[in-house]
Amino acid sequence: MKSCILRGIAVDSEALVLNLEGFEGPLDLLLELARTQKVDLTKISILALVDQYLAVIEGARRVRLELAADWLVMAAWLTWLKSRLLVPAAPEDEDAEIAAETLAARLIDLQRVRAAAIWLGQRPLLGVDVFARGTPEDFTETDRSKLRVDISGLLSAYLAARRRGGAKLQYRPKPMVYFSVQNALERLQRLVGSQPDWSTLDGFLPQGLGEGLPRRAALSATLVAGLEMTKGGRLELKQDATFGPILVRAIEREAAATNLEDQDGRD
Amino acid sequence: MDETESPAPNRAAADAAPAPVSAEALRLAEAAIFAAAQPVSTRSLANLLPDGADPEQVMAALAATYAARGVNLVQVGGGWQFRTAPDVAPALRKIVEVPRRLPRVAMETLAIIAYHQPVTRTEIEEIRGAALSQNTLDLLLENGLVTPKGHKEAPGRPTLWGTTPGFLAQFGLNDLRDLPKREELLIDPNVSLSPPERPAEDAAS
Amino acid sequence: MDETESPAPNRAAADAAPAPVSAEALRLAEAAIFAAAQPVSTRSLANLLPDGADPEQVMAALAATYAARGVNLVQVGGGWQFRTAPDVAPALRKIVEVPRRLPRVAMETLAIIAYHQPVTRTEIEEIRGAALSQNTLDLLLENGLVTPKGHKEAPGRPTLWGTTPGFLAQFGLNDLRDLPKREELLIDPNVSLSPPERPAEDAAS
Repeated sequence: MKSCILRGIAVDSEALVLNLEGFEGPLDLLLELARTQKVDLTKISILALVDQYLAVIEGARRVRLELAADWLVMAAWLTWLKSRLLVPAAPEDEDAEIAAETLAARLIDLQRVRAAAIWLGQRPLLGVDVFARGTPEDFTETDRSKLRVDISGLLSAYLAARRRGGAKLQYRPKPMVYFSVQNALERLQRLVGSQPDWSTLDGFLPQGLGEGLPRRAALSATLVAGLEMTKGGRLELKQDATFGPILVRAIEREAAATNLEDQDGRD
Repeated sequence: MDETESPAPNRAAADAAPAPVSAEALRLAEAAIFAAAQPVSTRSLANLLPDGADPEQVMAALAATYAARGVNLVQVGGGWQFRTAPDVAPALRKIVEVPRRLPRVAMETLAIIAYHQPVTRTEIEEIRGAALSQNTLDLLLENGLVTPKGHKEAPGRPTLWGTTPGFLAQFGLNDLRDLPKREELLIDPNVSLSPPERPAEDAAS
Repeated sequence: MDETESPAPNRAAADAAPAPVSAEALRLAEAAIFAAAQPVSTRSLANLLPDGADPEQVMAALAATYAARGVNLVQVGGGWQFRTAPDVAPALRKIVEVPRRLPRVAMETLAIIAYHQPVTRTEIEEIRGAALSQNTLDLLLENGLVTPKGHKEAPGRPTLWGTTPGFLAQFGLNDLRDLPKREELLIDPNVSLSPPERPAEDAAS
């Protein structure tokens, strides 16, 4: 780093001009200049410091160095400070005194920061000067068997479930489960052998259907099942009059076999 | 490695003949093995140690130093490493409890079982208005929160589910009656208080 | 952290004699500190040690055991940690990869944060009289040396910065109070404050 290299050598305005960019800003330069006065920072001559700074800035301009604004702002402020310090017993005198003290205090602060940074830098640094164990061992075991639950969580879950269940019921008609053709086939196959003679199809409906849609659905399913079994030659169906009762009868095994052949012929 | 037998001429401090391992070699080996992220091979140690120090002897001496300590020097994976003494390790074991939360689905299912028990899986699904996965039921079973409570006398004899004493303990309840009543809970008039009507199949039985 | 400073007076001083530290207590403490990735607090050690063992005495005995070794017991970051002895570092650097040192700007920024924390970026810039670059802040954050410590109740609610426990561990400090007092820091202009190239190595040799 340029500033580091520079810091060791005696200050020469020309050298500083050329290395201005090696400084971290006007305060950094001021501190470096103050150090050249070779006195305790609490006793530096602000006037001399101002002159040194302005000389450096002037030099920089002479060699047409582009200067950032903050260098010039500091130069302007220092020029003001110098004029006030030089005018004896002016009313603003005190302001200038305070400003000069503030500047000196800031330089001391910055110097302390430098000293602190160096003190830190001289500490044995972990990973550079001292090393910790390369392979720490972890004896921690995680037990995730326990549950974190509470009553309020349980209750709010219940309410959420009921609200969702309730909402579904409101917007969707209750799903009706009808007696299906599949159900009817199973039932008919199981029961029809026990009735050797003609019997009504209604008799094969399941119990407890009540009236209305479920019953009519079950009746149609049973009829479709009956037709299917008739087609397969296991049943006979007849209806004596329009809207009359539908009668059903099982076909005996041998007869069923012949019927089946006939059916194949028809198809 | 043989040089230790005959004192190396370039060695500054010509030690006594039986060549006890130098404190300096011990310190270096100790520090290197301590700081290394991997087991340190004997060859690496040889590069590190002062000329003339026999890595084998140094390691033997170092291992002896640590033999009775809380940390031992062991040979693993082609190198040397410090390891906690086996008899001390259990004392260092620290068990950190990280309790899990139940997933929302499981919590809802549990709540429905708690309030409607004994209840079938189909009934739970009707109340929640969503299918119940086997995973969710398994989770509640594994955690001992629910248990089968016989079968419903209905087609298929579906299993009835209820809560366990473990459920009460987990939630700090003495009795199921300690739960707020359903009527106290469901103050929203739009939420039906009774379970939804059973479908025709159930009604038929 | 304070208890390490002064022997706790409230301890049941049942054992009037300076009770020799048991080998078992030494092994336990040794293993625990060896195993841990971070400094181990005296309080943690007290929980681990057998009843009646005084952590202070155990640690003093253990530190003495390791004082001349390649690995030393040191008090850092509010706890105890084993670290390699500073004088073996040059040898170890041959086999262990060493990170780059922080540049001067980063060290100064770190010093400001350490002394003025919690401090805003603007305040840091005022003290240094120069803008704080993103790189510098990133570098300190990456190294786990500084961390945000809330916001200043001022217009814009700027972030406040402070040092981490890692900062203490990194620089071998037990406590922030181990930093030299501001008044004690050198402001003698005749002392060059340019950081030497390898300050720690110089100090070690």
